[in-house]
Amino acid sequence: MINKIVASLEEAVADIADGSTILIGGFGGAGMPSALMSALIAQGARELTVVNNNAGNGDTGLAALIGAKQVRKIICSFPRQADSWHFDKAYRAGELELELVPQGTLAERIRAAGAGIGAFFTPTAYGTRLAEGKETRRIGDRDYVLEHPIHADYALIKADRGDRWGNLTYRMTARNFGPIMASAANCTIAQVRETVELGQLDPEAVVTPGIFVKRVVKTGATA
Amino acid sequence: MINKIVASLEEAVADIADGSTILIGGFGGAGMPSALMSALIAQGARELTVVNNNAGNGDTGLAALIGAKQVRKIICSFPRQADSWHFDKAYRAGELELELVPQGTLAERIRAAGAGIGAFFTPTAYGTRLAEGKETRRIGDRDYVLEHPIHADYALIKADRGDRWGNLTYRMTARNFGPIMASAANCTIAQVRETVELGQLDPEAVVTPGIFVKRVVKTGATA
Amino acid sequence: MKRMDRNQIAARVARDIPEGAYVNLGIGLPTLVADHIPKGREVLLHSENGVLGVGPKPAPGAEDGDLVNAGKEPVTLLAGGSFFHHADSFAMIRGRHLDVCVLGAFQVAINGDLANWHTGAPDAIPAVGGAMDLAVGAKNVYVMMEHLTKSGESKIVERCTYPLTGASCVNRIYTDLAVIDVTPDGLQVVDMVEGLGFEELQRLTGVPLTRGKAAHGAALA
Amino acid sequence: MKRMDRNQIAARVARDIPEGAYVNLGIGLPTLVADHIPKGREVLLHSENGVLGVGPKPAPGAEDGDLVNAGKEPVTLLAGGSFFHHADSFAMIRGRHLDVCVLGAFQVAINGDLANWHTGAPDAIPAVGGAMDLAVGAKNVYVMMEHLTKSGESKIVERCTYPLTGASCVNRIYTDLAVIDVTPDGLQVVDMVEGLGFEELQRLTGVPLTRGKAAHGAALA
Repeated sequence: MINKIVASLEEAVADIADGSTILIGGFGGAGMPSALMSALIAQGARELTVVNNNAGNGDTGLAALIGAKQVRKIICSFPRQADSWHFDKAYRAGELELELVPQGTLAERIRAAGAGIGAFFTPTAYGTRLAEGKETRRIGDRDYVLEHPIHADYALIKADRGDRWGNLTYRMTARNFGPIMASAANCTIAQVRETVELGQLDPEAVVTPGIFVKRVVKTGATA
Repeated sequence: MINKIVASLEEAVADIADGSTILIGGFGGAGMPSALMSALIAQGARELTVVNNNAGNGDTGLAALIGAKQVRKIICSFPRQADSWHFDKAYRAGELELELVPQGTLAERIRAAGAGIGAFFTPTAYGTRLAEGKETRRIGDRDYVLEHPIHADYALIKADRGDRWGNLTYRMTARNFGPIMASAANCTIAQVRETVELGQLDPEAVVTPGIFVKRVVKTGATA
Repeated sequence: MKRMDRNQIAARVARDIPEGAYVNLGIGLPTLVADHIPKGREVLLHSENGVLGVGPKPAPGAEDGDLVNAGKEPVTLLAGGSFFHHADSFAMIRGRHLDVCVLGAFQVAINGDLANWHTGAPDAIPAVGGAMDLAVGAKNVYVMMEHLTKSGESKIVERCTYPLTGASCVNRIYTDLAVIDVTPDGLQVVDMVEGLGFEELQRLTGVPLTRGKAAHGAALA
Repeated sequence: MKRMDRNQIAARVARDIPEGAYVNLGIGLPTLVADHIPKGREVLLHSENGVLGVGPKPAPGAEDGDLVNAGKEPVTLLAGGSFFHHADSFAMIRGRHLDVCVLGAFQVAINGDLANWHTGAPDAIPAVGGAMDLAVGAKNVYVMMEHLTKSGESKIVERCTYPLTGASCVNRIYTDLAVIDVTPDGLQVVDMVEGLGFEELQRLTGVPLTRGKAAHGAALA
C-alpha cells in the first residue's frame, strides 16, 4: 500500500543534505511551511540554496533559517521588507548571495522545471537591469528575454488537506507557490493541516495531484 | 452589473468572422462544445482555422463543421480515427490544410499564448520529422525544439457550470483543453450545462476564472 | 491651485476604471483606488498572489492570515472570486488579461519608460516583486504618483535616471496636479487641478507637454 | 518454442511495474497491461487526457462519455484519483514525473530510437497524439510489440526505416519472444520464452544481442 504520510516532521526532512537547493512555499506568511522550517533548522543542513518569493519575515520560518546561518544563496523577488532583518543583516555582511528575479518570472521558471520546458521567452524585465547579460529576441511585436527553469532537490510546502497518495488541497491565498514548487523538486514534502482518507478529496478540486508529492506530514491547524 | 451569460447560442457566435482562428475544446467527444458547433454551422463563417486535439468524429461537432466546408486549416495532434471520415475526405481532396502537432506541444503552445510566453523549448519531437525546419538547442543534457504560441480569435469550449462573471467548472475528463483554450483566445465562449448564482462555485474549485471568459451560454445536460 | 491629496488622486483614477474591468492595484498608494470605485460598479480586483475578486478589508478580528493581498494585508473575497497558483496568476498578468494595473513610480519618462523598483543607491537592497510583470503585461498601465519630488523636481522626465521597471509601458500618469497621457506624439494633458494653468504645469514638469483631447480611460477589449 | 500471446506479454510487463509507480499505458496493446497488475499492488495509471488514478472499465450501462482514457474508451476513477487540464497533464509527462510508459511500436533501433506513429506511406494520414511527448518524457519507456512483422522481419532493427517518434528513448522491449534491455552497451536479453535458445533469438532478431544480467524493472526515483 502506498503511504506517503510520514509520522514526524523530523523524519520528513531527515535526508536533506548540505548544499541542497530547496523551494520553500509561501508568500510572506501565507503558505509558509513553518513547521517544516523549524524541523529543517533542528536538522541542521547548511550551505542551502533556497527559493521563495521573499527572504523571510520576522523571526520564524525562512527568516529563522537564515538567522541560523544555514542559507548560502537565496533566489527571490522581494527580499526587502519591514521585517526582513535576518536577511538584511546576512546580506549586508556578505554571508548570503542574492539572485533577484521578477515574481512572475520566478513562478514561470519553477513551473518550467516541473513541466520539462528547457527555457522560455518572457517579455518581463526586457530592457531592465534584471535582463542584463541575458539572451533577448523580438517575436512578433514584443521583445523577450530567455529564462531557464529552476529545478530543486526538495520543495517544502504548506497545504491544507492531504491523503496517503499525496493529493493536496490548499487554503485561499496560501496556495500561491505550492502547486508549482511541488512539481519542480525531486522530493516534495508537504505539511498539511489535516490528513484524510483516500477519496475524501473531490477529484475535481485536487490542486496538486499526488504524483508531485513524496511525503505528507500532518501538523494540525496551528503551524 | 457584469453579465456574461448570453441568451442563445446564435447570439453567442454571431460575430465570428470568416477567416477566424478558433480553438475548439474537447478530446474526441468529451468536452466537445457540440451545441456551439451547431450554432457555428448555422451561422456559416468560412475559411476558418480550427485547433482541436482531433479532426472530428462521426457526423457531429467539429466533423460536421468540416463537412459543411467551413474549415480551411486544422491544427491538431490526432486527425486519423476510425470515424474521422469528414476530415479524411476533405484532406484527401486537398480542401483542408493540416498542421500536425504533438499533443503535449499543442497544449503547451496554447498555454503559452494565454500566459504571454513568446516561445519555449520543448524536448518533444526532437530528432523527428515534426521538428524539421525548427530551431533546436541543447540545454543541459537534453535536446530541445523551439515552439511558438497558438493565439486565437475565439475559443469555443464546453464546461459544466458557469456564473455571470464567467467562472467555470468542468466535468471529469471533459476538462481537457478547456481551461488553456479559454486563456488563449480574444473571445472565449463557453457552453455550460448549468448556470449558477455568483458565489455558488467554490472559489477553491473554480477551474477557469472568469477573466478568461467573455460569454457563457446554457445548453442543459443534453448538448 | 488645489493639489489633490492621495485620496483625491485615487478617486480620479477610480473614475477611469469601467465596469467589468480586471484591475491590479500595486502595493502602497494604488491600493487606495479600491476605496473609491463607485458603489454598484463591478470591478474585479486581481492580486498577484493568486486571487481574483478581492473584496474590502475584513472587519477587525476577522482577518485570516491565509487571505491576503500582494501587500500582505488581510483582505476578503467577493462572491464570485477565485483562487489560483502563482504561475496561473502571472499568466493572467503576462498574457495581457488585465485591463488595468495601477502602479506607483519614482519616475516616468516621456516615452513611457517606468522606474519604480530601485533607487539605484549602491547600498540599497533591491526588491522587484511583480512590478516588472505588471508593467509589461497589463493592457493599460496607469501610474499614480506625486508630480514632484520632495525637493521639487519633476518625476516626469526626459529619461529615467533610476533603473527601469519596464520600457515604454506607461499609458497614463495620475499626479496631484494633472492627468497626462503617454502617446506616440508625446505627453498629452488630459486634465489639471483647479487653479493650475497649462503654462504653470509645463514649467513645473520640465519636459514638453501638449494639451490633449480629454480621453476616456480604459476601454474593455 | 512457446510464443506469448498479447495477454502474456501484458502480464510480463505488469510484473516489472512496482507498487507506487505512475504509469501511462499507450492506446492499443499496452492498455492490456492494466488487467494484469497483481491484485493489491497499487499502481497509478495516468491518461494524457487529464486523469490520474484510472480505474477498471465501467460496468455495462455505467459508461460516462465525460470519463474516458486516451483511447477514448470509457473508464472509471479510483478513490484518490484526480482530474486536470491538458497542459498540466503533459507537464507530468514532459517533466519526467511518470515512472513508466508502455508504448506500442513499428520498430525499435539498437540505440533506442522508436518509430510508432507513422508508416511513412505517402498517402497515409499522419496522427501522432501524445506518443512523442511520452517517448521523451517518461523515466522508463517500455515498448510492447510482436517481435516480427507479419512477413517475418525483425521489428528490432539497426536503424529505423519508419519516421521516428523519439530518438534514443526506449529502455526496454517486451515481445512475444523475449524481454530485451536497450543499454549503452547494446541490446541485452533479459529473458526469453520457454523453448527459445539465445542463438535462435539472435537469428530471428538480426541485430546483435548479448545475454544480459536479469534486470529488475522500473525503480522508483
